[in-house]
Amino acid sequence: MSEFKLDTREEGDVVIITTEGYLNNVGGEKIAEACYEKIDGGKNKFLLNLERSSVVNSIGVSILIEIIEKLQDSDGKLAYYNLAPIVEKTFKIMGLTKYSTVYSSEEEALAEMS
Amino acid sequence: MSEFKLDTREEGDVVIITTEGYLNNVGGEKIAEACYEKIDGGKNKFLLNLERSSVVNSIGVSILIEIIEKLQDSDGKLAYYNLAPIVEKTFKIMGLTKYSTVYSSEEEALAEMS
Amino acid sequence: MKGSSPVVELKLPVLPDMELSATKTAEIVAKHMELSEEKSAEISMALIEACINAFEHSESNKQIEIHFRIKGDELEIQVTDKGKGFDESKVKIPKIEEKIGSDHKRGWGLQLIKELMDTVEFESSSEGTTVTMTKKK
Amino acid sequence: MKGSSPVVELKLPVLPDMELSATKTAEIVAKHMELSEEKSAEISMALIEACINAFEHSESNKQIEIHFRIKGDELEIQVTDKGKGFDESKVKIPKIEEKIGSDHKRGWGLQLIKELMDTVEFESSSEGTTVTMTKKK
Ligand SMILES: Nc1ncnc2c1ncn2[C@@H]1O[C@H](COP(=O)(O)OP(=O)(O)O)[C@@H](O)[C@H]1O
Ligand SMILES: Nc1ncnc2c1ncn2[C@@H]1O[C@H](COP(=O)(O)OP(=O)(O)O)[C@@H](O)[C@H]1O
Repeated sequence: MSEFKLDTREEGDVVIITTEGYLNNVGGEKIAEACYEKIDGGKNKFLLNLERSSVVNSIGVSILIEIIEKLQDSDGKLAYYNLAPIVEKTFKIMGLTKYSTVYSSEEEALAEMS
Repeated sequence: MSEFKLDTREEGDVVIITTEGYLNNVGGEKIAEACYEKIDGGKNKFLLNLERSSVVNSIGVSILIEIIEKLQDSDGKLAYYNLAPIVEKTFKIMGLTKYSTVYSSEEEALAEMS
Repeated sequence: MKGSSPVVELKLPVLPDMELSATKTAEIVAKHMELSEEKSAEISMALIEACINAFEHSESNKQIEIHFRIKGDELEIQVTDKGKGFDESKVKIPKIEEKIGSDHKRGWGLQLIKELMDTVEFESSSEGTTVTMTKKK
Repeated sequence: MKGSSPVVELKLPVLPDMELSATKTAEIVAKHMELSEEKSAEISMALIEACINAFEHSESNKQIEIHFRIKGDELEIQVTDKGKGFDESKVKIPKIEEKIGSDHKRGWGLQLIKELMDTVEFESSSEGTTVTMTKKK
């Protein structure tokens, strides 16, 4: 079990955050921090690659709701790809899929978001 | 935790076996089976890529000693690369490194074995 | 183990990410029972939430206890804490519409457990709480 | 958990790969203690061997018990089985030179445990065996 890590890059006006590790409160806070920094810099489109975060908990995921809320101020978007089936199911149960979008690949996501 | 899997391919006269999963008795038997089939077909150089088998037990590893023994009949070689540090340490403690070789990459291994 | 029903017992202290030692155990048990990967992942997610509640809401530094019981083609999991207890019937069902704009984003654990498992029961008093959940093959 | 020494307890039945639920727990405890990844991996390997022995040689279908105790900067792990016991001093040190050509390739578990841990002690009777092993930070 390694520490939660993330890597941030930009494709056009979309910020892509690739995570690794357990998406718990610590992981959620790290994602939020990375997003808020970019939001302060004027960005409002975020795409999370959660391929290597196949284990999550509800506290970590509820921090994503905070990001969704924050992005409403600037008409922004949050989206995901490479979700483990259980992560997608969790997002559905919690209703995140009403306010953010699950894509099946980076290409598809970038095509729709840009 | 997924099943132990392996994939076999040939580079020149070297048989490369890439494994995935816990190298216990079941995993060891699968490797031995794959080797013995190739030995029967006349091969005697085997290279194991253990990158995705970072967890082993002594029963699994002792089956590799069987393969080493079998290869002595045909003056063959057993070698490994991409070993997790604890796997390399285990091979050292058990003495496998006296009868088989640990390489740091596929390239290095193929250059020396061919 | 033929004929008997295997039991796994864990007593875990409150350490960060300790719930992952429970999910690893659940995975191994689920695999032994030949549950699908989907069901195995659902069990692990529900178990994470039950453990977090036991660790967090129990307001007690005692260990939590987890029992896995293989009952034929059904897996029963019990998570017990020695915390202050709660009345499950009084917990509000969370809605994302209400969470957005609210200061309280959390409160999803019980909902997830109920959605992901086949049956869920709560036994709670001022002495502690036991959540019993089951999943069929 | 300040001031107290956290204890983790596992009771595991004989199911395939059940030792991996113990190593996952060991990893989480080692991480909490801030042990190096190297030491954590050594602990897990030794624990796998101790569990396999407990499962296998105990010739008993009862559960095995594992205790993890964090004692300051030392981790103590005990693996207990209710098997028939053995005399550790009579176990031959394995040598690969002798294994090659022999029918008995196994017999490496105790050797690995001793090499990988800081201290190892055996307590064994006809009622069962407890292996106590420690590793310092
Ligand atoms: N084991 C428990 N002991 C005491 N209270 C609990 C326990 N589990 C849940 N609760 C109560 O139920 C509420 C809802 O729990 P849950 O749905 O898991 O969300 P969260 O833990 O994020 O608040 C908690 O806020 C707590 O008041
Ligand atoms: N927990 C145990 N109960 C009874 N006998 C044991 C136990 N652990 C080890 N032994 C004995 O010690 C021998 C050596 O064990 P070990 O070094 O782990 O190798 P292996 O298990 O492969 O034989 C075993 O063959 C067994 O006779």
